[in-house]
Amino acid sequence: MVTSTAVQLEPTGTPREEVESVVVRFAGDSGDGMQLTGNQFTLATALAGNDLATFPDFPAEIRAPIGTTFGVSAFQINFGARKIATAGDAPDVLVAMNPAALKVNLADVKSGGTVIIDTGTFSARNLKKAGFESDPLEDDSLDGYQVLTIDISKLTMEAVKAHELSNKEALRSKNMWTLGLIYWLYDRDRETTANWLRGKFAKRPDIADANIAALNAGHIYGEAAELAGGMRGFSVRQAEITPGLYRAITGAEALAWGLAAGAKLADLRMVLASYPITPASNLLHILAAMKQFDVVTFQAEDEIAAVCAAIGSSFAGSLGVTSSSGPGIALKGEAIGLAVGVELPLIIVNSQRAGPSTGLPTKTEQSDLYQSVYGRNADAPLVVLAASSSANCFDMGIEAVRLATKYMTPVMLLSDGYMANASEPWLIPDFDSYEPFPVQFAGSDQLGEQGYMPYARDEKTLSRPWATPGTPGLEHRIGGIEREDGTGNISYEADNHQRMTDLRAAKINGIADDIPRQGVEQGEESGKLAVVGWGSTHGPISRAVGNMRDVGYDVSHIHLHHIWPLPKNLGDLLAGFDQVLVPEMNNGQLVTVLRAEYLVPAEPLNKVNGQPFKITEIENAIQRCLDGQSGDAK
Amino acid sequence: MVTSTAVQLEPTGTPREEVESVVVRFAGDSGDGMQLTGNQFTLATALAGNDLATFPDFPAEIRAPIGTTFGVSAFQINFGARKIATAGDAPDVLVAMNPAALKVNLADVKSGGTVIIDTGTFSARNLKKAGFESDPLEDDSLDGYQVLTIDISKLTMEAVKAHELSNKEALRSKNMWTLGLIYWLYDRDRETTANWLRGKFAKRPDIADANIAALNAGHIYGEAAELAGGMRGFSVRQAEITPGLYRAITGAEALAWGLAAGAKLADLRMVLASYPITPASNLLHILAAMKQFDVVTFQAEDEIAAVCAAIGSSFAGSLGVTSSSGPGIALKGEAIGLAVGVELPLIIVNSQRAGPSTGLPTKTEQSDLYQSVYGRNADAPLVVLAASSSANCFDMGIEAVRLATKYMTPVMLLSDGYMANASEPWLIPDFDSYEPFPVQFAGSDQLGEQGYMPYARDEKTLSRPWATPGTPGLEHRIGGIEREDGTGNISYEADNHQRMTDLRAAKINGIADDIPRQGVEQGEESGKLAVVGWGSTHGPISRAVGNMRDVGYDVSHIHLHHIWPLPKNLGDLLAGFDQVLVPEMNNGQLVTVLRAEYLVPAEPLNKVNGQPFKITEIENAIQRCLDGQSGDAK
Amino acid sequence: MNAPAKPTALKAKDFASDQEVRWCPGCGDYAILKGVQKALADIGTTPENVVFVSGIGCSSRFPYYMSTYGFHTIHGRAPAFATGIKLANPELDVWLVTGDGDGLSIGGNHMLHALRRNVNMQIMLFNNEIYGLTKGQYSPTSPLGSRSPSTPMGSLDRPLSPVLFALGANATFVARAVDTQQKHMPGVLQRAHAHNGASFVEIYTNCIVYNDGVFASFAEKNTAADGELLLEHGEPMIFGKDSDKGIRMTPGAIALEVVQLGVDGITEDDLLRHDETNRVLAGLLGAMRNPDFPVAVGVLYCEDAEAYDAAVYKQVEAARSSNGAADMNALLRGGATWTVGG
Amino acid sequence: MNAPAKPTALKAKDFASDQEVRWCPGCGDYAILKGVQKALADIGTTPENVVFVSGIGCSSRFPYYMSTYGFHTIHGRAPAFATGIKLANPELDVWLVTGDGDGLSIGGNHMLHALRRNVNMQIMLFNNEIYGLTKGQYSPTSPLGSRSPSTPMGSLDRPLSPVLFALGANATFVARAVDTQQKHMPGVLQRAHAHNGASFVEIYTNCIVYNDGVFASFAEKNTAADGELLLEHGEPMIFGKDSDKGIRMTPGAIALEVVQLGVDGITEDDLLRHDETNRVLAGLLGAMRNPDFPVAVGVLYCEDAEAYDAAVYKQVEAARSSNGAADMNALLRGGATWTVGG
Ligand SMILES: Cc1ncc(C[n+]2csc(CCOP(=O)(O)OP(=O)(O)O)c2C)c(N)n1
Ligand SMILES: Cc1ncc(C[n+]2csc(CCOP(=O)(O)OP(=O)(O)O)c2C)c(N)n1
Ligand code: SF4
Ligand code: SF4
Ligand SMILES: [Mg+2]
Ligand SMILES: [Mg+2]
Repeated sequence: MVTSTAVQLEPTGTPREEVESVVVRFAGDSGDGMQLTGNQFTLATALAGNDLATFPDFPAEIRAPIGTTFGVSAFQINFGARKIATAGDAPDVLVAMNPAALKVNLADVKSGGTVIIDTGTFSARNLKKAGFESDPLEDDSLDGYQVLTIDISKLTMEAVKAHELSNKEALRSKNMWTLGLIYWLYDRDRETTANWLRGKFAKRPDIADANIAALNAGHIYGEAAELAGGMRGFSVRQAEITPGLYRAITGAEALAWGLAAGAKLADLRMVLASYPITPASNLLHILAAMKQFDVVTFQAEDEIAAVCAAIGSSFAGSLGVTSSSGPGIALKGEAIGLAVGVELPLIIVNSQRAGPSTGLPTKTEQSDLYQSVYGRNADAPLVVLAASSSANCFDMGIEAVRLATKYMTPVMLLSDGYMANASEPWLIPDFDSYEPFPVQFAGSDQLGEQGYMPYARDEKTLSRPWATPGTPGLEHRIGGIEREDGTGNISYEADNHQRMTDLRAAKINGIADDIPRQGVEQGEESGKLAVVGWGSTHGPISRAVGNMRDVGYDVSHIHLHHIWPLPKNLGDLLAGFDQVLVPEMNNGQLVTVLRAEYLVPAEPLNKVNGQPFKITEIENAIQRCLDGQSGDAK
Repeated sequence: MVTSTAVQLEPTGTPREEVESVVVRFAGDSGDGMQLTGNQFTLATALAGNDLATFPDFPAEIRAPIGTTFGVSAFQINFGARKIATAGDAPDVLVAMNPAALKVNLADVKSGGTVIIDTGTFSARNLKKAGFESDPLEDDSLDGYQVLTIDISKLTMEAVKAHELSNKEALRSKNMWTLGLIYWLYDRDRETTANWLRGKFAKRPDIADANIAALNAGHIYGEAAELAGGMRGFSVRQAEITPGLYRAITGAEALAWGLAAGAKLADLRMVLASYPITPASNLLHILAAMKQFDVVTFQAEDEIAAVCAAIGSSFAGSLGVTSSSGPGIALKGEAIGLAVGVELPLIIVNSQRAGPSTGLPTKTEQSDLYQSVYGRNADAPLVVLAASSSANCFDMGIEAVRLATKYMTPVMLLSDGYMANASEPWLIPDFDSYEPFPVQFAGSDQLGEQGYMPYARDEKTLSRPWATPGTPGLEHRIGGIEREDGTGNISYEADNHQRMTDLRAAKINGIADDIPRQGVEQGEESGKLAVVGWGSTHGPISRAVGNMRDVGYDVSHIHLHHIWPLPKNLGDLLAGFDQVLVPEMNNGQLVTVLRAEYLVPAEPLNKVNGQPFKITEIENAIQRCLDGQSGDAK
Repeated sequence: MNAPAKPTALKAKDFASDQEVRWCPGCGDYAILKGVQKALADIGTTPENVVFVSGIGCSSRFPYYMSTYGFHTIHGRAPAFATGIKLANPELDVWLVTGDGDGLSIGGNHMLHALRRNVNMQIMLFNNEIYGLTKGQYSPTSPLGSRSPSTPMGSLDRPLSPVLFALGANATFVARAVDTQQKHMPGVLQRAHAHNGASFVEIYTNCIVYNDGVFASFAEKNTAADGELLLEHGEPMIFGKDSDKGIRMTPGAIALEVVQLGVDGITEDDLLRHDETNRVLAGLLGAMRNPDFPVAVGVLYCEDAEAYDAAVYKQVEAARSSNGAADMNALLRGGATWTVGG
Repeated sequence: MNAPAKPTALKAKDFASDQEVRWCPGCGDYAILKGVQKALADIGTTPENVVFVSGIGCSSRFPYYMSTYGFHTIHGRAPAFATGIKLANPELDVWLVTGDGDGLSIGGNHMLHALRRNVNMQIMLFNNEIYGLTKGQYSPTSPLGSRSPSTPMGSLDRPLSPVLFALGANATFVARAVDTQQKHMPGVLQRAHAHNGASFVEIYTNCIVYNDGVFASFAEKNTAADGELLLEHGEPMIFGKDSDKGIRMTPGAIALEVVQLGVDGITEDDLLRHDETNRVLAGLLGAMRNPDFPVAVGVLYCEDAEAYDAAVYKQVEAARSSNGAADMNALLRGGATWTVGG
């Protein structure tokens, strides 16, 4: 049973066709408010007790001319009575608020799917802007779909007439009218959205009321259409979901909170130094508004300054964090090498995007694994972690802080554009249940006979002590030239360099003893095929493996959160499978690491088009593997 | 028979002990002129017909206080009647011009080796500066060596007395006195050095004469000592050396000339944009003095500006080259990604040094292979080449230009601090024998129906055309956002990104068809053990494999000049060996690439102490492998 | 599509490419695009000799909209790419487009060095006092206290003045223009083009989405006359709707002040006359801000100096003539050599 | 070795570490090291609260020679590290050591932004007009025509003046000192320390190996009196062995000139009095060069402004007091939530 913090659900009335899961995509002009609409539908759907996953797809342009294909903004949601792993391969329902939205999105719709069109926008001018040569409503473009043509623009204007808004303002409620219709279609409650509108437009109650009127009008339209026999509503059973308090959360939020939570568990002030870049900027924005958590944020002049400031902060006893995306991370390489050398905690968050170079900044990719594991001059090992979903960013944020502070090491934490922006339901944890790991700074009592030894190591962790400026007696100097074992003074001595290189490597390798044993997400611990994933491919892999197992295939899903060092048992685990398939949104990177480390004949499944994997793409690859062909279609 | 361009060799007189090869190390204070001495001895040795290899070892400090251990400068030469592959593991003869030089170098001397000491510098003050607690001439420090104590300082002063120099100036000839002695010891001709002194001090003939007097005095001292029975001279037979005209060449020189030669073969102006950094600066210095070869050099404000200026130069139709060392290369990663994306020729020279971070700038290492192959954001494949010796830098420079221009791609060319500074004899090639590969710029005739297509590819090479600004009709725009196949216009289209990613990868992979088949340097094409090397480990590996083969071990030497893409037949070649051992001056990098690419159980042999491999270290590893243990001692 | 045969006199629109312009409707950059196209037509150049180079930002999309050669590079580094282009071919006419973030935040160092080196090109810094492309974070030119996504409580860092920065960087040409002043801008750009060396032009531009109206106090029709001072070399500094206000040196101080003509007996003769060649005066003028002063636009500073790229090629020529024809075989054989016989 | 218990009043030598100083014998940096140690003793601080931060270069080895905390970072980035240190703990007393290459070539941008942000620290730029550590290449402060390994035919880029750069960067404190002036330097450093914000001090230092004697015209015993102008706020600008020369504004121009006291009736009253608060005057003084002018040393400019790090912590405090105690569980539960029942 689901209850909202705010409202109780209305009981549903009419009998509806029951479906297991549905994929809906809202698409319109950037100005049409599709993201808002999607977010409201998400919340209502969560409240209705379904499991769900979403995928917002923003245009690359800030504000493209109205009506153009490159100004189309879309939001896709997959919800259902079962566990939902991805935002769905192909929409069952497409809402197209204008011709450009139809143009861009139609091809993705499931064959036989429903297309709801606001005909009010299908003027000759708009058709031309969208690049249609003839009117799709009149030619055969829509053959094979169930098409619902509604003049939503006009109906909205009528619905809000009473509120005496300007034409422009009135038309802005179109999205709420549409939402009302979709609420009816899937039997969702409107009250939360109505409340949200009242809050959002607290200073303009006329606008709030108009939007609510539009919402209701859309809903009534659905009811009436059903009565008239033109449409049928659906119902989606509640999913079996772990009981508890939930919220929707994006990866950027979860990461911000996870890092702040980690800093609190470590009993440290956190300094985030960053430089804006898509899709990483949100982390900076969110943390900039969390100063009361002893979080200091710094918009540096560039990415190099950002990482250097973060390292400086760590030197001075705070938790230094920096965040960026691929090209910005590339700029940080030299400084990260210094952090490896001086052995200070540092967290580098990489919200990956499509590359190389500027690439496709608003599109997702997971192609910075090479850069993370290998992308620095000289032997400069560090820890690499990868979050597997929006919500998982919270726990990975904490894990990054734990490892960085316990092992005095940089930690590269990988997210991506998809999970940074997509929200998913999150069972809110009790922060008090997390085990604190407070940092013990070196104190004046650690002053040995020969003075303070900044590179005297803990025998077990091989970690060095952390003495912060301001502590009497522990004055010391560190730097990028090779440091003498123990004292940290400059040493050009050959054996010392070998020893320190070995120690740095051993320290990082030793972390393999301090991370969870690699488990199997689904399936047996050995067998015919292991599908090994990392990052935000978790969703499609887990669903694809689940589906294939349901139809009897011998396939397991292994998902890595610790990329470097790898879990200790991973080699043995992989050796237990005849085949290993590694789907990645890159040209084959983790697969290289696994092959090199374990000499397993792992095969890549690569997708580099800026889009997340479809479940069927992975299912097909699994089938190919088990049918004796190579997994990679290419 | 050997003839100098300048002088004929004097016939040798006295019968001498014949030796096959010798290692001599000159060591003294930075101000003692040891590098000059070494270079002169090298030249005289080359003229005497021996094969040779050298290793200059500079102090890290610019000008350390006189007499300190960290101010010691050394020069080692290995010469012989057989092929010489390295500067030698341990000196047979150490010349120590002061206590600090003895302190730093003694431990390296072969047991039973000869130590020649200038006792004139062994004052209490200098002993203390060098960190001796007691006088090594009086305690047992020198037990087990053949020690020749000579007051070289005093003898030099006497020898040059006639020339009425100041004390300071007079003492400066000490190194020539010493060189004279060593010339006598190994029966080398003095005339070339005498001529060189006359040229160098053309404006101060008194100094030239004094130095020549010192040189002769040292020589006479040797003769006299022999007569007195205290010393015996050696002779080293001429080696079997390919006939022709030779010179000594450092890697920095060979690289500068090779790049300029490549540009000439490509019929291009070359623009080198660089920022000083040890040990890469010499390349800038040498090319800065080659303006008459249509070489423009630019000392940029930093490494990022340097690589960007180089890319800009290539855009404008020149050959853009940038050069640096590890930390500076790290800074170039983002821009290199752009060059990969826009597909312009670019050569990035990396003179590797010990790291991470600032590391040991004056010490050698080959730890930037990861950075070269994998060190950028996203999937950004490029060509990686590695020179194997000082002289080989010339040919690799040309090869880099050939591939960069033919395939419109960045090429990373790896050198290292060792080969950049060390000189070796070079059989001077006839430049006219090199096949030109002139670049064909796109002309206005390439203007198709839809205008100029900057990303229309050559079917065979997959390379795009190169149109330079200034050409009427071919105006076009390129940039870091994903480019539409063909037009190069910005494209956010999913399929286009996949296609372009695949094309970029295919273009680079295809280069494997255009590089030499991987051969075997020594040994069979299959067998028990292949020792696979790259870079400046060529010398020690080839000698070690040669030695082990001489005593009957089944071992082959494979040396890679093309690191990425790898030669097409390499996988098959490696598969023919039971074991593969990969010695590297890093913590195991090429070995990772080979394991990942070919799933061969290659084993690392790592050395990360800033020093080149000793032959015995590799011999021992070969022995361990063939005795069934792992190659890596650790 | 670029037609290979060019008519003799090109119009502004001939400098437009076939790519759809994708700035937000109402963005000030549209007006600059027009102004630049007009300036190129006025200069009478041909597209094939012109290269537009830019970094990353809304403004940096500029090259795609020009029918010339263009290179949209990476964030902040355009001056370095442009320098490389000039080193490869000093004959090319290089125009650089950058933003306040691109050119002064991440790219401040390259800007500094391109200016001091005096590489012969035109640098247009589109200053909208905000990061447009990344959705509205404050920039190094945003005033203290700016609220933005990254500074929800207001920014705390003192802003830079682009023209004062350029003067401190030893720039040889420093000017200012305003997006809305379509008449004025092409002239300033022509002057920049005529200058031998790095010409720095700050162009105020309105980001309608994230920073609308920041320049309203001088960049709009009804505010320009009182809010701006149009500089002309040798002319007295007069401004105002009724041309009744002027600028003079504060007597006895090293500072400027606004005076009312006709009041207290002040006449045109008391006013400063603009002297483009005085760097200190340029600094005084560049520092003037509304509301106390008018904002100075036009050419603030212009100094004759040799351009870097020209000097580089002089050395190449000198090396050629003193070292003779470059002979690779001779190079390889220079210095000490020896022959090993057969 | 650092003794944990400190005597109350530390001497200059107490600020020396146990590491052997490894600059070339005769390098000007030795004198600066002494001057800084003296300044710290004069200030009366304790080593544990002091952090020396540097980049890479001969000069940047400085932190190793101090008994304080120290961080020898990477080339050009010291201002960013120092900013991070102050953001983590604004109580620390941060001193930055950089060179003309470190601070103005690769590091120019970080310098620019540290200065404009006004981060509270002392920045000492050791200007030897050369790259020492990498063996003698020219730097951004080397004069035009400098012959160096990378410019065998002479350098072609116009040099930067560090103080003019700093003024253009909107710095709040700009000063100059000279390695050889051991009496003068500690006072300037004390002023820099007392200033609230980023204090920029250019220190001329002689690289005896690669650039010996470049400052001989004013930095030596017999040239200092005529070659230098010692600035004192409020005092008339007099210099010369016989204190008979002065600086005044050129009548009718915005420029300085050297005058002879007593000649043409010129008296002290005609001379300029130094006004540290006038940025334009500082620019005029900073631009003075031998032989036409004396080189100005001392505090050129000093302006009161809030330090960045202090302002940051004011916002943190304000956020704390307006948002109440930070409660992680409350944060996680803020906004829309829903409950799934068992
Ligand atoms: C290395 C790197 N860092 C950050 C970014 C993200 N980024 C793109 S443009 C921009 C700032 C744009 O501001 P501005 O230069 O003022 O241009 P505007 O958009 O305002 O015209 C930033 C931070 C990037 N593309 N690359
Ligand atoms: C990233 C990087 N680039 C280049 C270098 C090489 N480098 C070290 S110091 C230096 C310049 C030193 O000049 P300056 O800052 O003037 O200091 P000085 O030695 O003269 O005191 C250079 C180019 C480096 N260490 N790191
Ligand atoms: S975001 Fe601002 S600067 Fe960018 S295009 Fe839109 S209006 Fe112009
Ligand atoms: S090279 Fe110059 S700056 Fe460096 S230590 Fe020596 S004298 Fe000083
Ligand atoms: Mg901007
Ligand atoms: Mg210097």
